[in-house]
Amino acid sequence: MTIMSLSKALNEGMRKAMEDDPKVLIMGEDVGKLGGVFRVTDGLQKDFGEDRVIDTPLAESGIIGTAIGLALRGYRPVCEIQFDGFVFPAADQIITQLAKMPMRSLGAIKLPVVVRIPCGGGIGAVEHHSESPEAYFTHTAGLRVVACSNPADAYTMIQQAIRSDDPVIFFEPKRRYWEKADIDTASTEWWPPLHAAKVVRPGTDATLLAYGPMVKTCLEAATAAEDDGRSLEVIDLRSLNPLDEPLVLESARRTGRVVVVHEAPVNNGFGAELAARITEQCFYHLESPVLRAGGFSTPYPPSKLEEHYLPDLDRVLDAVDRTFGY
Amino acid sequence: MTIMSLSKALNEGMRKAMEDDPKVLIMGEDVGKLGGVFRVTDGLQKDFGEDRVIDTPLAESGIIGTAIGLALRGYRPVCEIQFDGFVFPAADQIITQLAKMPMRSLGAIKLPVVVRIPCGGGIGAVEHHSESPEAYFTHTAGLRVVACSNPADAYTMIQQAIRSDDPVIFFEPKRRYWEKADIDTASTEWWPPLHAAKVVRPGTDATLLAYGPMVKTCLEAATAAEDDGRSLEVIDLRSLNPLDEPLVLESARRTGRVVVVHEAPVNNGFGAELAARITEQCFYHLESPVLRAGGFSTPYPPSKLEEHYLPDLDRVLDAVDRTFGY
Amino acid sequence: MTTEASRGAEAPPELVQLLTPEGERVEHPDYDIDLTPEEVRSLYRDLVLVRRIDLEAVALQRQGELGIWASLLGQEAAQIGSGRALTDVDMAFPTYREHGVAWCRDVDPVKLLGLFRGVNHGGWDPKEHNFHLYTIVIGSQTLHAVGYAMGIQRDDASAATIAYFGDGATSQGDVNESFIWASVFNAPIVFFCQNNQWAISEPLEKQSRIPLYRRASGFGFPGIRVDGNDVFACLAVTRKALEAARTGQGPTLIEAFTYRMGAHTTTDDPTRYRVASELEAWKLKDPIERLKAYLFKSEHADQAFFDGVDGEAAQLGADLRRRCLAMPDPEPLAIFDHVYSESHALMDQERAQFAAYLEGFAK
Amino acid sequence: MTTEASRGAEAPPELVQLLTPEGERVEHPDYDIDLTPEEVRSLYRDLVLVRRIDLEAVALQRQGELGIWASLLGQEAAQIGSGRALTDVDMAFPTYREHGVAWCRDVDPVKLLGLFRGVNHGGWDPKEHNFHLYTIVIGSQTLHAVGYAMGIQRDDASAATIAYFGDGATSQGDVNESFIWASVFNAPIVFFCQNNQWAISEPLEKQSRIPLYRRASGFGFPGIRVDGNDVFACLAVTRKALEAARTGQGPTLIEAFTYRMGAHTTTDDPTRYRVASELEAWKLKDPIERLKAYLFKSEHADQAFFDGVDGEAAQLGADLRRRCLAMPDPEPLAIFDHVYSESHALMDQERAQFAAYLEGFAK
Ligand SMILES: Cc1ncc(C[n+]2csc(CCOP(=O)(O)OP(=O)(O)O)c2C)c(N)n1
Ligand SMILES: Cc1ncc(C[n+]2csc(CCOP(=O)(O)OP(=O)(O)O)c2C)c(N)n1
Ligand SMILES: [Mg+2]
Ligand SMILES: [Mg+2]
Repeated sequence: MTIMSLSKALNEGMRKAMEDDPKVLIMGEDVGKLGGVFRVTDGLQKDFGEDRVIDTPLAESGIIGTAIGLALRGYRPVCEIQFDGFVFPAADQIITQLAKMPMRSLGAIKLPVVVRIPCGGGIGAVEHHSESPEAYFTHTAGLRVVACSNPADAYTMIQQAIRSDDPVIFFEPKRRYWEKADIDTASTEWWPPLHAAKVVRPGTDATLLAYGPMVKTCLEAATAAEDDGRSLEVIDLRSLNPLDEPLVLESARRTGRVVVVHEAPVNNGFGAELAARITEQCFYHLESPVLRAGGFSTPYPPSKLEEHYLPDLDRVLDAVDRTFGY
Repeated sequence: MTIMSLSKALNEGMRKAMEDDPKVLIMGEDVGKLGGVFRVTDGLQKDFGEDRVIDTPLAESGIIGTAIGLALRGYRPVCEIQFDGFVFPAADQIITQLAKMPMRSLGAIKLPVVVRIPCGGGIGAVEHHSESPEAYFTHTAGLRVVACSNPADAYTMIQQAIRSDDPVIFFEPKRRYWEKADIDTASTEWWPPLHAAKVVRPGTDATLLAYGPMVKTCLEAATAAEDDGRSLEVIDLRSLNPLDEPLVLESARRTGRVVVVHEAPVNNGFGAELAARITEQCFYHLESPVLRAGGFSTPYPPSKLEEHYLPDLDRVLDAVDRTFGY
Repeated sequence: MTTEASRGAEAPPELVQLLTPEGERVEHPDYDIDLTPEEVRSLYRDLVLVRRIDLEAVALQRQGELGIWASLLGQEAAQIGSGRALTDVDMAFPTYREHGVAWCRDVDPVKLLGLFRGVNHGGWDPKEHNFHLYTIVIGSQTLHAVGYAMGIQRDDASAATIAYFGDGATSQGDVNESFIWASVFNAPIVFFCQNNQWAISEPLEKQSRIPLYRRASGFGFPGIRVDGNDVFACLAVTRKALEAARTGQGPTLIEAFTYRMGAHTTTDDPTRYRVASELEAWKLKDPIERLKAYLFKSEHADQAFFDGVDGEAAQLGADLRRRCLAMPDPEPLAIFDHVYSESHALMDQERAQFAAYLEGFAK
Repeated sequence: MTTEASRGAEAPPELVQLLTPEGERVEHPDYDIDLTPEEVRSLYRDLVLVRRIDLEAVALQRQGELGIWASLLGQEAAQIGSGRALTDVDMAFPTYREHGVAWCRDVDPVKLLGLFRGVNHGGWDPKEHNFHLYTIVIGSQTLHAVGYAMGIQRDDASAATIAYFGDGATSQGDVNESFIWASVFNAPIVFFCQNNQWAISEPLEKQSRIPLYRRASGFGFPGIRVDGNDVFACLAVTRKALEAARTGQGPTLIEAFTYRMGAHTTTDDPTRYRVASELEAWKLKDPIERLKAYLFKSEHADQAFFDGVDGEAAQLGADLRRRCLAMPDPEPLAIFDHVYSESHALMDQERAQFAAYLEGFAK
C-alpha cells in the first residue's frame, strides 16, 4: 500500500498501462518534460521516450485528429486536454469523427482513444479553467463518458479506460488532484467494471447522485445531515454514459427522494437526463420530484464568485430539504 | 397576402431586415450567387452586393469568428451554417467567444449575431446532413436558441432574431423548407415575442411539446388521436432558451400528461430538460411521468433507416398511450 | 478579380506537365516517367472505367436509386495517376469524391454506392484495402492521415500516407493543423489537393489569393503544382513525393490543377454560378482524350484495344447497376449496431424497446 | 533538434534591428525611424513603467492578492514598440500578456488586475480604448480581429487592426483561418506574433520547423521578423505595416523575436524544462538596458532623468498595489449580470431563487 494523491494515482495507472501495452501513447500540450500543468504525466516521457509521450503543437483539434489516425494504425493514444474550457476546438473531431467513425465503418474500425479532461472549479482560476462540459459528451452517441472522484478509482478507471476499445472521455476532478488515499497497486483484487456506479455511503431517507468533484461534497453533506437525523445515501455514478441504471433506480425506489448534484450549469445539464430517466421509471416510488443542485445557468463566474456558483454542502442540503417539502 | 414556402419566408424576412438596417450582413458558404444550397439567401447578393452578402472561405470557425469581429465593429451578421452536422468546427467560437464575450465585458459588448442552422432529417441525405444539435446550444449559457416550424413564424422570427442584441442560434426545419403558407408581409399586426411559445392546437387529455420539424408531426398525431377520442394539445415551443415556462407549465398542469417530441437523440437531449423542469414544478398535477419520443441515442443512421429513427405519428401516439398506462 | 486567370484554361507556367492536351509527350527537368506500352494502356483503361462507373452512378441517382452522387468527371487523371503511384503498404485517406483512387485500391465499386444509396455510412474495410472510408466533414481526414503517418514512423515501417482534399478544404483549420503536425514531426505523408477550381459555387479566389501549392512554403515543406489532367505527370510527381516520404524526407503538398466538369453533386446546379465557356475550355484538356491521342500517335494501341476497353466499360456499368439495385436495405435494428464495439447498456435497452415496439406493429 | 539555434541568443540574419543589444543605432535598408530625444525618452519611460507594473503584479500574486499573473518580462520592447505605432483609430486585439500594449492604449493598469484577481473576466470597455478584452482561448482573437478589419473596410475608414498572439498560437486552426480570411479579403490587419521562444514548456520547434514569419508566404502576404527586444525596430516595422493596412495593401505578419524571461505564469516552474544559460544569454539583450545605454551614449538623457523615471515607477507600483487591494469583490447576484443584454426569463428566475436562498441564510 502507498499513500497517493489522485494525480499520482492517474500517473501510476498510465505508467502501468504503458508498461503492459507498448501501443499506449500519451499526447498533449506540455505532457512531456513538464509532465502536464498538473503533473499528471510527470516522468513518463523520461521513462518511455518522446515517441510514446508526445508534446504536441498547440491545437486541440490536431491532438484528437492525429490521435484518431494513430488509433487507426493500431495505437492507443491517451490525449490530455489541458483544461476543460479548451476542449471545444476539438469538438468537431470528437463529435463527428471520434464518436461516429466506428459506426461509419460498420465495426471495421475501433478507436481506443482516451481523452483526459481536468474539469470543474474551486481552484480560483481564470476564465475557461473551471468548467464542467460533460453534457456535451453524454449527448454525443458513440462516446463513453466517465468521471473519477478519488485516488483509488482514478488508478483503476484510467487503466480500464485505456483498455476499452471504444473512445472514452475521462473527466478528472481538478480540485481533488491533491486528495490522498492508500492504494495497493500490487493488489490483484477484483476491480468493479468501468461503468459500474458505487454506493459510497448507504442511506435510507434520500439519495444523492454525484460524480467527480461533487462526490466528496455530497459525502460531507450526508455527514452533516446525519446530525439532523437524516440518512442520505450517496452514489458515485463514476460512469455517465453508459449509466448504471439498475443501481441508481434501486436506490431511488428505496429512498423515494433524489437530488442530483453537479457543477455544470443545471439547464440541460446531465442532471436533467437523470431526473427524466429516474422519474420515468420510478414514478410511483417518488415522494418528490428529482431535484437538481448544480451550477447556475450562466457562464462560469470570476473566481471570487465561484463559492457562490458551485453547489456546496448548504446548497445540497437545501435541495434535500426541499424534497421533504413535497 | 402571398403564398410562400418556409425558405422563401426566411429569404423575405432577411431581405426586410437588410432593407431596414444597413448594418445587417449575410455570410456563409455559397450564400452569394448560389443563394445557399437551400436557396434561402437567393437573390440577396444580387440586390445588396458582395459587401453585404459574403461568400466566405470554407471554414465554420472562421465564419463565426469573423462575424464576432464584425459585430464588435457595429455590424449585425447573419451566418449560415450549411448543414447541422457542420456546426462543430465552429463550436469553440460559439461556446467560448460568442456566448461568453458579452458577460466577459460586463455588458460593454453586445453581439447581435444570428447563426442560422438548417436542421433535422427526413430528406434522405448522407451522414452529417440530418442532425439536430440543439442541446449543445441550449446547455450553453449566453446563447438564445430558437426554432421555427412554419413559414409565418420563419418570416417574423428571423427578423426578431436579427434585431436581438444577443447571439441567437436559429434552427430551420430543413424538411419543411418547401411547406407553403399565406403570409401578409405588409401586415402591421402584433407579432408574438421571439421567446413566446404557442398553443397550435388546444386539447384537454395530454400535451405534446415540440419545435421545428416535429410540430407538424405532432399536429398530425393530434388529428389521428381525435379519432380515438383523445384530445391532444400541441405546443410549438418556438424558443428553447429561454423557455416559455408559464405557457408550458399551465398546459402540463391542465392535461396532467406530457410527451416531448424531438428528432435529436433522447439521451441528454432538450427533452430531458423539459421533463425535469415540468416534473419539478407540476409534480402533483402529473398523472404520468413526462415521456420523451425522440431520436435514438445513436448517431444519425443511413437514410434508408431514418424513417425508423425519427419519431413519427405512430411513435408519438405510442408515447401518448404509455402516459395513459400510468 | 482574376477569376479566369486563377482557374483559367491555359496552364500556369509553374505546372508540371508530361503530356500536353494534344497528346504530345513533353520533357520536364525534374520529373520523368518511363512506362511500357502495356502500362500506358492499363492507365487508359483505368481512366475509362472509372469514368464509366461515375456516369453509371450519376444515372442511378437520376433514376432515384441513389440519394446523391459526387461526380469525379474531369478528375480521373489526378485520381488514377496518384492512386497508381501508391504501393500496397501505403495508406490513403479520401474525401467523398475519390472513386478513382478507390478503384486503384481494389475497392469493389458497388461498395462505394452504399453511402450514396443510404444503406450505410461507409461500406468497406479500410484495413483490407489501405483505403480509409470517405470523409464528408471537409478537411477532417487530413489530421487522421498525419496521425496514421506518425504511426508508420513509430512502427519503423517503410510506407507512406496520402491525404486527399479539395481546394476549398485548404481553408479549414484542420487542414492547416495537419500541415503543422506533418512538418513538425516530419511525417511520411503526401498531401494531394485536387484543385478542381470550385468549392460548390465558390471559385478558388474565395479560398486563396495565391496558387495553393505555395501554401506548403509557409509550413516548411515542398509544394508543387501538377497538371491534374495529365495522368503521367500525376503519377510521376506523386511517386516521387511518396518515395521522399518513405525515405524520411517528410511531407509534400501536391496541387493537382484540374477541373470539376460536372456539378458539385447531383443536387447542384452549376449554371447558377459559372459560365459555360469555362467548361468548354476545359473540355479541350480532357484527361482521357489526351491519353487516347497519345496512344494513337505512339501506336501503342489500336482501335481494337479502344473498342475492347469500351466494351469492358459498358459491362462494368451494367454490372454495377444490377448489383446496386440488388443491395439489401438494412434492418431497422441495425440502427443500434456498431455504435460501440463493446456492449453498452443504453444501446441494449433502446434496441430491446424498439424491437418490442416493432413487434407490436407486426401484431 | 536545433533547439538553441531556433531560439538561440544570436539573432538570425533576416532580423530587422535598429538598435543593437549594446545600444548602438544601426541602419536598415528598408526600415528607419526618426525620433526626437523627447520621444526616445518617452519610449524608455514606457518600458520602465510597464516592467514595474508587471513586477508589482507578480509580487501581488506571490502575496495572494492575485490568483495568477502572466508576466511580460522581456517582451516590453515588442509591446511598447508595436503599441506606440498604433493611432487612436486603430483597434488592438491582445492575448492575456499584452500589459504593455494596454498601457499604450491608456487602460488603467488596475483594470488589468481584475481578471487575475478574479473579480471579473475583463474590466475595461474595449470601445473606449480601441483595445479589446484579453482573450485566453489561444488564437480565437485573431479571427475577431480580421472580422473587425472587414468592418473597417465596409465603413470605408482609414484605420487598421492589430492582432497579438504567441508562437504557440500559430499552430491553432483559428490563427491560420484568420490568415486566409485576411488575405482573401485583403483586410487591413497586422498580425503581431511575439515569438518568446516558448509555449509554456514547449520550445518553438514543437510548433514550426521554419521561422514563423515565413508562414505568411504560404498565404500570400508579407511576413517579416523584427528584433523584439529593440523598441525602435518594433515601432518602425509595425508603423509601416499598419500604414500598408490603412492604405489598402492588406495584411502583414510581424514576428517579434523576443524571449519570455519569466515563467509562463506565476504558477509555472520553467526550471523543469529550460536551462538557466538560455536566460543568461537573453539578459544581454534586455530591451531596457540597450535603450538606456543608447540614451547615455547619445546624451539624450542624464542620470536625473533615469532617477526621475525610477521614482515614477516606484510610485506607480505603490499606487497599483494600493488600488488593487481596494478593489471591491463582486456581489453574489452579479453572477447573473450581463449574461444576456436583454432580459431573459431563466436568468430572472435563477437570480430570484438565489436571492431568496441567500435571504434564508441572512435570517
Ligand atoms: C465542415 C464542412 N463544411 C461544409 C461542408 C459542405 N460542403 C460539402 S463539399 C463542400 C465544398 C468542398 O469543396 P472542395 O474542398 O474544393 O472539394 P470538392 O467538392 O470541390 O471536391 C462543402 C462546403 C462540409 N461537407 N463540411
Ligand atoms: C485553446 C487553448 N488551449 C490551451 C490553452 C492553455 N495555454 C495557455 S497559454 C498556452 C501557451 C501559449 O503559448 P504562446 O502562444 O507562445 O503564448 P505565450 O504564452 O508564450 O505568450 C497554453 C497551451 C489555452 N489557453 N487555450
Ligand atoms: Mg474543389
Ligand atoms: Mg510563446
